[in-house]
Amino acid sequence: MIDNLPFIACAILVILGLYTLTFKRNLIKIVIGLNLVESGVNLFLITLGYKSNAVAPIYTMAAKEEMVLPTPQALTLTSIVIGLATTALILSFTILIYKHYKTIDASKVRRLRE
Amino acid sequence: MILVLKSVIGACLVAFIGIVFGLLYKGIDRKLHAHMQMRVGPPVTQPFKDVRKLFLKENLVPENAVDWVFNLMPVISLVSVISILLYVPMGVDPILSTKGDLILVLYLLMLPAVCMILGGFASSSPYATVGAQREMVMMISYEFPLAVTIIAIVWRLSKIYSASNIFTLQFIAAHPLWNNVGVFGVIGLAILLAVLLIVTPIELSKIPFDVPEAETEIAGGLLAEYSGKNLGMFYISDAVKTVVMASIVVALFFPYNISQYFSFPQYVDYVIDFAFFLFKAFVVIFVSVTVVRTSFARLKIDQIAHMLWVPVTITSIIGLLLLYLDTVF
Amino acid sequence: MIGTLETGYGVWSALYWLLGLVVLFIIVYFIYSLGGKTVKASGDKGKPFLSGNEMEKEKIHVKASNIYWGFTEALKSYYTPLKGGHTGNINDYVSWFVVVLAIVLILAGGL
Amino acid sequence: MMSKIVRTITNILYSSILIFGFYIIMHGHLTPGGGFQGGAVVASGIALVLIAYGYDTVKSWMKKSNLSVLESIGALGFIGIAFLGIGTTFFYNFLANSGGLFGDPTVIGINPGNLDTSGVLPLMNWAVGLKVLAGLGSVVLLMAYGIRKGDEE
Amino acid sequence: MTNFGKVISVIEEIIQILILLIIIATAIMAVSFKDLLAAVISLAATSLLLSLEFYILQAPDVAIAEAGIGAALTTAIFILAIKGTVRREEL
Amino acid sequence: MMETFFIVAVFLLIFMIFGVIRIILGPTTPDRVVGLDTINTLVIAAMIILGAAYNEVIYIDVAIVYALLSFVGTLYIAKYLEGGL
Amino acid sequence: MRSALVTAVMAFILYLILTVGTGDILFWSSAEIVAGILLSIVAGIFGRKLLFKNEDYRMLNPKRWIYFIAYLCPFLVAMARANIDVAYRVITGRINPGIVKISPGLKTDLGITMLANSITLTPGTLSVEINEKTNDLYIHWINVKHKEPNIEEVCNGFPKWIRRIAE
Amino acid sequence: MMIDTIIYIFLGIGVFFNGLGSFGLIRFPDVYTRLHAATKCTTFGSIFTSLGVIVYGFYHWHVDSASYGVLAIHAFIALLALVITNPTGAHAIARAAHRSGVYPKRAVVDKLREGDLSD
Amino acid sequence: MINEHLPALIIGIPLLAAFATPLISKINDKLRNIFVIGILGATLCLVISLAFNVFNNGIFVYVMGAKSPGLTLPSGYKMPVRIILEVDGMSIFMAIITSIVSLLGAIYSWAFMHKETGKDKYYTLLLILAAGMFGMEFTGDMFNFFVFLEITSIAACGLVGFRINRGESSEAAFKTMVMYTLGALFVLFAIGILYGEYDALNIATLASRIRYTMLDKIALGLLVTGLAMKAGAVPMHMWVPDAYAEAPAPITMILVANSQASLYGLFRVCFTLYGLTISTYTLGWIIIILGVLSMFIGVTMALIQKKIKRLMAYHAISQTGYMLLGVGVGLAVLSDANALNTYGLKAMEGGIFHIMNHAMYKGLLFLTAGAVIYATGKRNLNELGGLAHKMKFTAIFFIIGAAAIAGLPPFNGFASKLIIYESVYKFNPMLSVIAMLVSILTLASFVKVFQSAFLGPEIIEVKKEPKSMIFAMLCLSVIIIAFGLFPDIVVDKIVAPAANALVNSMQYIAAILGGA
Amino acid sequence: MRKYVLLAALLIVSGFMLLSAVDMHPFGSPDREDMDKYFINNAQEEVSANNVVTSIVFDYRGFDTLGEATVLFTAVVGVSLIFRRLIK
Repeated sequence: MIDNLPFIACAILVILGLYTLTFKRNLIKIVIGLNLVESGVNLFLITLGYKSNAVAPIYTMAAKEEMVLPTPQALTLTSIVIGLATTALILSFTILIYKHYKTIDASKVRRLRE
Repeated sequence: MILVLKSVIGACLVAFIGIVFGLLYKGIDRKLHAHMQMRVGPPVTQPFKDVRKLFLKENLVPENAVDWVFNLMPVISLVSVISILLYVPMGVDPILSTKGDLILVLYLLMLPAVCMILGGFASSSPYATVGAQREMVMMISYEFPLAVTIIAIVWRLSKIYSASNIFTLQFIAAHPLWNNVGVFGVIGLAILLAVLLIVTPIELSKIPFDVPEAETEIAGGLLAEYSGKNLGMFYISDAVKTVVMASIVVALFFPYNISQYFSFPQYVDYVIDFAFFLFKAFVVIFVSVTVVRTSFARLKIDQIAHMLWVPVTITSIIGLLLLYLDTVF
Repeated sequence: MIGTLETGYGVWSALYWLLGLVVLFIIVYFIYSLGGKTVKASGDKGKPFLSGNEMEKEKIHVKASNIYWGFTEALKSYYTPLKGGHTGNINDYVSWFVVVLAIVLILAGGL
Repeated sequence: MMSKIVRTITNILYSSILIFGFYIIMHGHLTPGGGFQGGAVVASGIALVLIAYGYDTVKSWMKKSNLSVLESIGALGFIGIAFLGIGTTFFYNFLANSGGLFGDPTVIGINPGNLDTSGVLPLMNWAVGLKVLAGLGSVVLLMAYGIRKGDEE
Repeated sequence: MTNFGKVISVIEEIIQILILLIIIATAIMAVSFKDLLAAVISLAATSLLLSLEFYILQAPDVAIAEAGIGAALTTAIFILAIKGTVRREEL
Repeated sequence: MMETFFIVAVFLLIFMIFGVIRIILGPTTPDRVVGLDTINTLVIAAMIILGAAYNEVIYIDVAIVYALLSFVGTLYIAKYLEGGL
Repeated sequence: MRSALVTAVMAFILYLILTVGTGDILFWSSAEIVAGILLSIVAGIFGRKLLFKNEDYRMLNPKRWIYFIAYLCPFLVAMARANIDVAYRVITGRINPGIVKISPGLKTDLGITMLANSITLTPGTLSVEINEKTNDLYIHWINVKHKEPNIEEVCNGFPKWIRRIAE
Repeated sequence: MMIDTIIYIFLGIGVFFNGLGSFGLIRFPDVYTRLHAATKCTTFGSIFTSLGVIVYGFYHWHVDSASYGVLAIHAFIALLALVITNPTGAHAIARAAHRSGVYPKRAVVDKLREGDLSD
Repeated sequence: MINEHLPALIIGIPLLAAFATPLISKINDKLRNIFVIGILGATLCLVISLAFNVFNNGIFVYVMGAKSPGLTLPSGYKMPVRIILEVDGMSIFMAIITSIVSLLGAIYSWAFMHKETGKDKYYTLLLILAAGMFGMEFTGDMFNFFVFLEITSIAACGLVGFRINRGESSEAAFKTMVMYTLGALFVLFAIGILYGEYDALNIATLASRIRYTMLDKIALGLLVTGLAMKAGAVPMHMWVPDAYAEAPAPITMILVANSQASLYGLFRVCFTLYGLTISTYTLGWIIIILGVLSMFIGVTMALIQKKIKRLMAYHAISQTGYMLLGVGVGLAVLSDANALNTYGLKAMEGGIFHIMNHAMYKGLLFLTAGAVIYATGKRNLNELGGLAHKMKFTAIFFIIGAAAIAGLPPFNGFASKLIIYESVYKFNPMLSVIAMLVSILTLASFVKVFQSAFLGPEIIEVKKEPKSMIFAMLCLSVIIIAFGLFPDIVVDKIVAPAANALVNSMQYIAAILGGA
Repeated sequence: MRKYVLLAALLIVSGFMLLSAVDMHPFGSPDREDMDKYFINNAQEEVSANNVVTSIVFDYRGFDTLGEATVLFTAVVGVSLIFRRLIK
């Protein structure tokens, strides 16, 4: 019934993130955009592994036999932690930029050009 | 092992030939130039005398100059320019024909110019610096048409032959392209020849392209601070460069020899070929240096850059396209 | 032969060139040493003058941004948009990425 | 420093979060969770204390350098366990089904599971958990420190 | 049985559609708010519902990770960063 | 029994939309935080319900984690609004 | 030291609740208990500075816990009643809000916290602010009857219960 | 069957109060009143939905298998966490709102604003 | 015994050392420096012994966590399930570059970073960066590749932002981080697509299964763009000058190698993953166009720069163009066996040889720039002058590096450029012409740097350059000259196997799937 | 001008993204699952862990996890590098 709606939602999330990255000038907004792209990709990975009428790939008191694919979950775990690490580092840089420039407007934070 | 011996002897020989004939051509050039301007002019041996005089003088190093660069550059310039003659056919096969090719020659041609530029910069005089940077700009500018010309010829050759040494000047000289192309090809080759003939005086920084040394504006330009034997070295290397340039043009476009029409013994053939080569080189120099410098006034540097980047480049690309069309039809 | 690089259509051997270079260097250095001796100039002899006035040391040195004036002047119409393109704005960086992504997707997608 | 109510609730929650995080790490091979998740939970506990009591109080309780040492130890432990398997291959699970600590074979099929199974996985879980809790905790602490420094200047 | 299973699967799909719609709505809000704090709140809501979505897609491992990291730590880090910089977008 | 749990979950999700609307409309930031808090609570309820619906005890752990940790996020925002930190 | 031990015991109880049903020793397996003891000790060491910061162990008295469980009954009743009240207000929109101040006279942190949370959990009242020194609560009341209310009106006699539980 | 009815009732109450809270979130005029509706009613509702689950779990513990009991216990812990954290969060929000200068609308009295609290 | 674990050790030992570095630097600074240099030196030895192994015995496969290192397929199963490290000629070629560069960077840092704070973190990140690059080069698994891509990204960005007292530094780090992360996320998206289609993550398995559907094309586009961005291809190059100019000099040198590692990823994707199934003509042209644009725009932008390291960074872009050009030509004619044998393979050899040369001379140039900045404290060329009076060694090293990058004989740059010119012209003569033009523009801009920084009157105070810096530069100079004098040996022994490894993707697949 | 080009590019990219979403195998029924079947069937025997995801994370793909731990370590080191004190 819902066909590939979850996949489409992932694509929309990625596109939203890209839109933020291209059109929003605030640095923290840019980081938010990155987070959105990352959420989209994570959701994409998990959605890939889903099987209808299946249970989580854990042999602890599961009721049904069928299991969803475990690999994407392992990949997404990695990806989530990587995303957090990236976000932490990049936000630290934002704080530092604000200390030096007194602004976080991308059109003003450009001493490096040409 | 033979090749090692050959290169050692060849180097000596080439040094002799290059210096002597370079200076000789310079003298002839000046004489003819004077005649065209209805003057008597200096004797043909005048360059030799100039060099001797320069060598007698003391070699002055300016106060601010970086002395080790300043003194090293003239020597390297002359050495590198003479070494090109090892790879260039002068009527006979080049000495290191199997050890280097056309691209190498192009890059080696850059070396003396770079040495001159560095020498100019190293002398720490604003005049010299301005002159040197002009030379550099000219080098940048003529590279494009020059590269187009050379690659076009080789590419056209590679469409005909599939040898493994197409890029060596020996091969190019042995397989003149004029014989193997159609109408478009001939026109294209003619255009490329014209481009090369324009590039030659620029490469040699002769009038009207002598902005680096413009006596009137910047007092001799990049050689302003040079004197004595250093200047003499540059003088000689300039002369040798003339020979090299001419011989490249000859090898690319007029590789024909006349010895095959006679039936002399082989060593006589060598002499005849060499003499004919000298003649061809003289013609090239006469056309592209003497005549041009007599008939035009000096251009501004941005004019030169613009001319080379736009019209000459487009012309050379047209030549390339014509050569390409030649393979299609 | 060691040191000979075959490129398929050309050839290059640094060692022989170097050999020739050494020989030539000996010859040329011999010629060079025939000349007069080298003197480090002092006083007025070794200084550049501008219209008869001595120049300051800083002014002698031509600044890097002034060099190649002729070249940039001749190619002004090329350089102006190029410099304008490098805005240093992070949005533009990403924008270029997106544009290239679009083009590559079209080309690779075989449309 | 937040209000007294928040602080009191933090007091209660902190040890719960701690033990719950440990539970998640410990049961990584049986239930959902594992080193990362449990570490993140414990690190959130540290973040909770930080927000409730303010930077200075937290700093007087735990040093950042201790956290970084803990993180190094966790990382070293993880890669060290991986290296221990190098008799066979890197990352070889040398304890699984061996009978010793964590070496019990698990029952095949659906079962609640036994804590003492699955070889090096619990050890790795612990190493990673230690690393993650120290790492994320020190990230939060460092950022709190970083934005403070601006105030001092 | 089939009828029963069908009802459940339909309901599951409805749940998913709802969650995805809310995710996209909150994501759009996170992009469009000028107030960065509101944007971060929306982002927190996004990651919260993402966690629920993971939960429904039978990935409890990932859901825990997303809950722990997305709800608590990412929000905390973002708030700290906003504290270290400015709150309004245009400044 | 199972479909009842699912239907309850659907209702909870529909109620979440109100929270989202509050986040959109909220004239002040505290309003938005209230919206977030509501969604938090509803999500936890939904997680518990769905855990029962899937008959999986292990899923409830997610709800516990969420219940413990959503608090932290809320506190951070509140602290920021207070002006402290 | 004592605080660490007590915290560890509490953590151990929580751990046991979490891992119920894993084995045969009552509900637990031996491995779980060993792991639980170890982890609880660690949690106790790390959590000791918070939970029993003031070395206040009066909550260890089981009587208080019985009181606490007993307290839940009136609390839930009050909560349900208040919820219905709020339901009425949500539907009709008839509100009369305001922030009032009460002085419950509770001394311990735990007590005041419990009271505040009870008040907050009871719809209609919401503790906004607390005076750190006097433990006065400022309460947002959705239906203000008097501007200076007495404690009974706002919090249904919770303080009495709490005094028994936590003080 | 009895148990089923009880669960249905619990779930019904829970859904009703959750809906009420969410509805109040839209309907009320300012932050504090919304907090009343949103946090309290949803907490109350969630308590009942969770109670439904707990009852379900305990009942099936007897009937089916032990895993249901674990389900109930874990749901209970989640509920406990919810009940502990939610009012505290509400308090924190209210306090933050008041400190950040959002005052109750249509308030008949605001003791805090006129009050003597300054720390 | 140790031989069969070499790839894992090469990645594992630097990582182990990186985790231990914060602890060791609590003891003593000097001990820490020796430790780091020793670890990197040991890694270099391991890489060399692995290189001999690979050149003699072919592709080296290492299965992580299996019952034996060579057990790629689980028994009775047709596909690998574990992470496999697969080292072929190209991988080991890149690894050699990485290990040399990181070792010399660490040596150079000893004196260069002497007065800075936070050195323990600096060295930790340096080791992690090196390990991450090894991982990228050795791995045979797409997701693993992504993970290592992120490791290098984060470590590199942390190092770019090392100078926290300079606002520009943070700015550059921020920009770089955003770009890196975005590129990596798209790579991850592509990996997701591939996984969803073929349920495999191993490169060889994927390569044997790819059918070239629409989804594969999209994945290809995402992978190519993301990796080309990280390699610094125009017009996605703008982060390059920012990052390279602001990082400390030895880091910049390693960053060059890092960009090349992602270039390796690009080639791996194009050749091994997709090379078998599709006609790569279009793909080849995309890469060639990216390369030509990079070459030309990079060098023309470099010509007008005023900051010394920024100028060199633009040259790094331009030189990357050469590699893309050379390998792109090989890719474009991959399905045409005749053309491949006559000039395609040669062009690829040129491009790959250029990777190594570029790492060496660009590293040398960045080190000299670092020495200049160290000695004078100034970055702007307009404020420099007359350094050749005092800093003779640096000046000579600079001349060597500049001559090499400009392709003057007899240095190594000339050899690789010569191969590129003389094979690419056969594909399209204009490519060769542009390459030659770019070469002379490079020369021009380096003449400019030499003039304004080193020549001229002495106008500023300089410090003497310390010994460890000179030693690192000397090593690079020796390598440059040696490669320039004996290019044929390098090409035959190292470069040709690498090119062949790229072309023969069947071998790569067969090493895992066993003669599939 | 810039805006329109950019919007066009974004549209193209989003078109391809949506295309990839539509082209992907139908939601809930993966095309092939041989690798994952291996994990599901053999994880309990080989690793003796009930949680298949954990056995993948720490055993089959343990190297990824090492990388991930390294990423986190790197980020923490990076953050502490940023917020270090400049004067000793």
